[in-house]
Amino acid sequence: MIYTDLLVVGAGPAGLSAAAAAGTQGLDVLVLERSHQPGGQLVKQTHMFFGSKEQYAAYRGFEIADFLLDMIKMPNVKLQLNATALAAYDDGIWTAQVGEKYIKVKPRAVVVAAGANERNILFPGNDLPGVYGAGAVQTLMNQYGVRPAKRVVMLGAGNIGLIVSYQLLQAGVEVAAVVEASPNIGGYLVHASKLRRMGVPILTSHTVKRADGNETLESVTTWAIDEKWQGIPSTEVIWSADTLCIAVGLSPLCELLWQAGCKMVFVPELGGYVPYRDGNMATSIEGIYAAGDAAGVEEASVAMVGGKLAGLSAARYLGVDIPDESILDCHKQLEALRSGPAGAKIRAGLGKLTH
Amino acid sequence: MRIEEHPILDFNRGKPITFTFDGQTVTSYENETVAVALHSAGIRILSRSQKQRPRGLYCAIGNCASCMMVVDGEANVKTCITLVQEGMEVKTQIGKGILA
Amino acid sequence: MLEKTGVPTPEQVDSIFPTEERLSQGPIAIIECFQPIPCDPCATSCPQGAIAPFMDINDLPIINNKKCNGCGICIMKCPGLAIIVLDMTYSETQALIRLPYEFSPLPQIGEIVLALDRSGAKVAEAEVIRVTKGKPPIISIAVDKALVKTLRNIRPQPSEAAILCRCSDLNTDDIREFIAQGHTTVDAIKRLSRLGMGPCQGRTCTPLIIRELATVLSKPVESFQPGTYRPVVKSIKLGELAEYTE
Amino acid sequence: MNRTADYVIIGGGISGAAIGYFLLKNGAKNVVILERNYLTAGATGRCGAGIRQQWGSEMNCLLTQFSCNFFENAEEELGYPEGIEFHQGGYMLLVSNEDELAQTKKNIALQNSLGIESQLLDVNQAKVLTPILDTGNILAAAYHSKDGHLNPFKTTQAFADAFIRMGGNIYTNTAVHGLKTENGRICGVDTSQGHIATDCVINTAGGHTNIIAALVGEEIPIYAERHNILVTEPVEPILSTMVMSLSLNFYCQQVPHGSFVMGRSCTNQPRDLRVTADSSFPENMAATVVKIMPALKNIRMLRQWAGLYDMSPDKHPIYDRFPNVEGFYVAAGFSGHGFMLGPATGQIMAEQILGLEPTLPWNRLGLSRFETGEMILESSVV
Repeated sequence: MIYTDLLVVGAGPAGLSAAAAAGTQGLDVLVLERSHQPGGQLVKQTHMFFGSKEQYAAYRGFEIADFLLDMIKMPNVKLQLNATALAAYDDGIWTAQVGEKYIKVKPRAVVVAAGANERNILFPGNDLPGVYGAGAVQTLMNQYGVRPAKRVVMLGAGNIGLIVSYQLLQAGVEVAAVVEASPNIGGYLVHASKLRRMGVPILTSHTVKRADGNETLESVTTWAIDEKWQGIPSTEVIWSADTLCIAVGLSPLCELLWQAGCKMVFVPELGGYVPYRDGNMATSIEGIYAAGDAAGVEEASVAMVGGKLAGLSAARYLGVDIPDESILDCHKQLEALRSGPAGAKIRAGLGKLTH
Repeated sequence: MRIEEHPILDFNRGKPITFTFDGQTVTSYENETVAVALHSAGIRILSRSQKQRPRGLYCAIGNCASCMMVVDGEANVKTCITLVQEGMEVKTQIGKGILA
Repeated sequence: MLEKTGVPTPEQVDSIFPTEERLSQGPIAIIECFQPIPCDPCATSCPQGAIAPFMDINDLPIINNKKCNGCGICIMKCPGLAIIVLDMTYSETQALIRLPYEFSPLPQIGEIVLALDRSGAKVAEAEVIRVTKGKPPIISIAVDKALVKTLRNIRPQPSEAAILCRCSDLNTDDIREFIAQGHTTVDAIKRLSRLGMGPCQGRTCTPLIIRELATVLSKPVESFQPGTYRPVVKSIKLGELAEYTE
Repeated sequence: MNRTADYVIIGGGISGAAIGYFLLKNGAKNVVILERNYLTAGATGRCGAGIRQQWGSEMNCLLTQFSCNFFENAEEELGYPEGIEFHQGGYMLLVSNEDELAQTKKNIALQNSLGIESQLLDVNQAKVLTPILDTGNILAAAYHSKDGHLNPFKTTQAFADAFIRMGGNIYTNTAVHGLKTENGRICGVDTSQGHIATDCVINTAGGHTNIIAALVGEEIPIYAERHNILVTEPVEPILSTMVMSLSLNFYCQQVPHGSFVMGRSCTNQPRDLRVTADSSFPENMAATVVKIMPALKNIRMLRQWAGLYDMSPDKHPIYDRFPNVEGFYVAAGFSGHGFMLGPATGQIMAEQILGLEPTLPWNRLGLSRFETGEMILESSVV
């Protein structure tokens, strides 16, 4: 049995920020990261981040991962790679697999920052090899330098769909089209313009009708949809493509929070079922905090600030004297990041969390 | 199908590693996952589902279980989170797999 | 040509096709066997004696058009699946073709399948009239009379079903059937279908099943709870568990 | 929802579904099953679903023999072509010490006298039937080829479908909040969906039986005990027998789908109706089963869960009417084998309620046995 002050599940932007915040307060922190490489999705992000100085604006994701890793370099913070948290039990024990070893942890507090899972959608042929989640495509090309495809159709014009499409172009892959079911582009419009300047069409109010191929993907049929999201016959276009990239959103990975008995709320704006939490990232179960996409799908910049806030809150819960200003500073940063018209959806979602 | 030149990224590949896929030799690099290495060799069909449908990568981070293969005789190995090793024998998994 | 492509030429097909007159008299077997190989089950199995006994086992079959009544026994006996039975008297406009089909799942009676030519290309759609489960199974399809020389195979229509659960290979048709039977919660469908019980631990299918239930039952998505999230979130070998020490 | 019913069954597990079916089969009309969650959400959907006729008491042998015979023809009798996955691959009870050997020999003699063709196998014979067994741990094994396991969800669904086809009504997501009596007689049930007037209620709520009984101030001598179970990823079949050991404390089977399902008794389990998973179960279960079947060290656990055994003082079921309330019956106290007793439970309760000639000696399974001390001893429960 391993005893620690704080267990952090996930070494992405939220988890690392939480560990840094709590570690700086002198707490013993154990960070479990299932991958052999820390940084979560940051390591695949080759674009410059938005936000402001506190969230490393204008740096690229993989660079930010290195900054965060530097911040947890202290003797009381242990980062365990190849370590998957397996379960949360009602006696306060958390289990994990570290390499090929089964361990148990009894933490005094926990921050769950497990990230999110890519959604799939239903269309004939959706399981053909060549139909990939956008994150998988990013992993292939940005983490491992493998060209994932020759010609791609991208489903989804949110930030992930737009960014990954652009990254595909950078990796020398042809992007046949970006297809978006909503009437408007969901992601930042500067990302969309970058793509259009490269000649990539973006088709709003369109979706994938089916994917076909003998054994692997060969073509994607798209069609226009009406205001009730129903396909309009005779608008079909067949795109020859070896890859269909699905970027229709993420679902928070909150299995551990369900297991721990945390109250969960369905908030579509935040990706589906998310843990109920207060303004300081505390879930309904004492001592358990959530941050990053696991607490509701938002931008990496929000994940970093939310992670820091969760780390500080956990430290305060464990008896460390945390000045109010530090907490308020996080609140202010979060407010700024969620302000403006682009944050309206998130603000609406967060509103549903409180009641 | 590896990216040799990238405008933003530099890829520092580890030392070369060879393994086999259904008997065919595949060249890879240290710290690459099996699924990534196979993909770089143009191999996209990793398994056959219980109803014999071809399956490939989907999430590449161990969430979806779409990439399970037989590795060194062991079935149900999630190859998107399993690193390559010299001399590894990787095989297409058909259906549920056999307990070795 | 056949030797290069595996597809008989139109001339070869013409050479073994019965006369118009014979076709107008009822069903008859047509044997597309163009290469002498050592094989004779067609001749030895014909109850009518309509296929002349072979002098040499490499003989090509010759059908006696008068004796053949189109019973179809030879379809099942031919190891090369080279025989079909054609009935031009089936209806005013349509002919019936009986052909061997060795693939699962077998089509259902009344199903509209794709009718293929000798190169596997889709030529038309055809209705399945009869399914005889034997070894091999024999499928009867009704087709336009003008196409009888062209059509030689069938394939199911491409599926309109989408995969919902990769682990247990369940598609939207399977799930809609469970919903139609009155199983209208994630847990109720899970226990009968195994959806969500596979190695992905329900991660891929849970959002999909919730949306599917909401769509089919016209209810808000939030009225459906996901199934219970049970330990463990990632599978682990019993051997690793067994080695645990405090 | 029905506003009146002749019979209201509380509990949508195997027992409730089977009682409903046998009531209708024996001529009852207007029968309702109430389930607060979904069918099989309680112990039925959480159990190992094994069936064995190898018991140490004549009573359990007779009850399970009845059930086994029923299950053999259940798909036809219940009209369930989807299949209940009754895998009669044999059930092997490992013997690992001399005391156990002596008891096993006695049990087999009893079983054989009742027409159950169980036998004692030496280690080599056991190894032939269960090749993945490490026989170093055992002296011998009791075995019966007709025993095995079923799919508890499909089996219950088969009963439920037949019940509905025969005119019964099942209300799921319907919790019982109150029972109404009049002059010491049951007269209605208050549910989350409204009131049902009835003069007969059958309480088969598993671990929650006493909560329902308490609605009219009754209590029977059972308690709910949490038991854990785990399931592995599916693989191609390698284990046909169901394997169990009392002294080594485990049972394990490979279901037709390919997953292994296994359980064992843990000490110090809560008795507070919690069905949350136990944090020490995975390693204890794995250590036990890997020692006996080493090949399983390479299979992966997918999930664990827990369910409630409704334990009775003599580990035999209680089939009776509550003493102080006319028209209020109970079928409970199954002590971990309620699933395999399902058909017998259905038959017995139908006979009891409808006043039919007993086909099974259920007069010995009433509540009075705990007062008179005429309890039935059973040694063979994991």
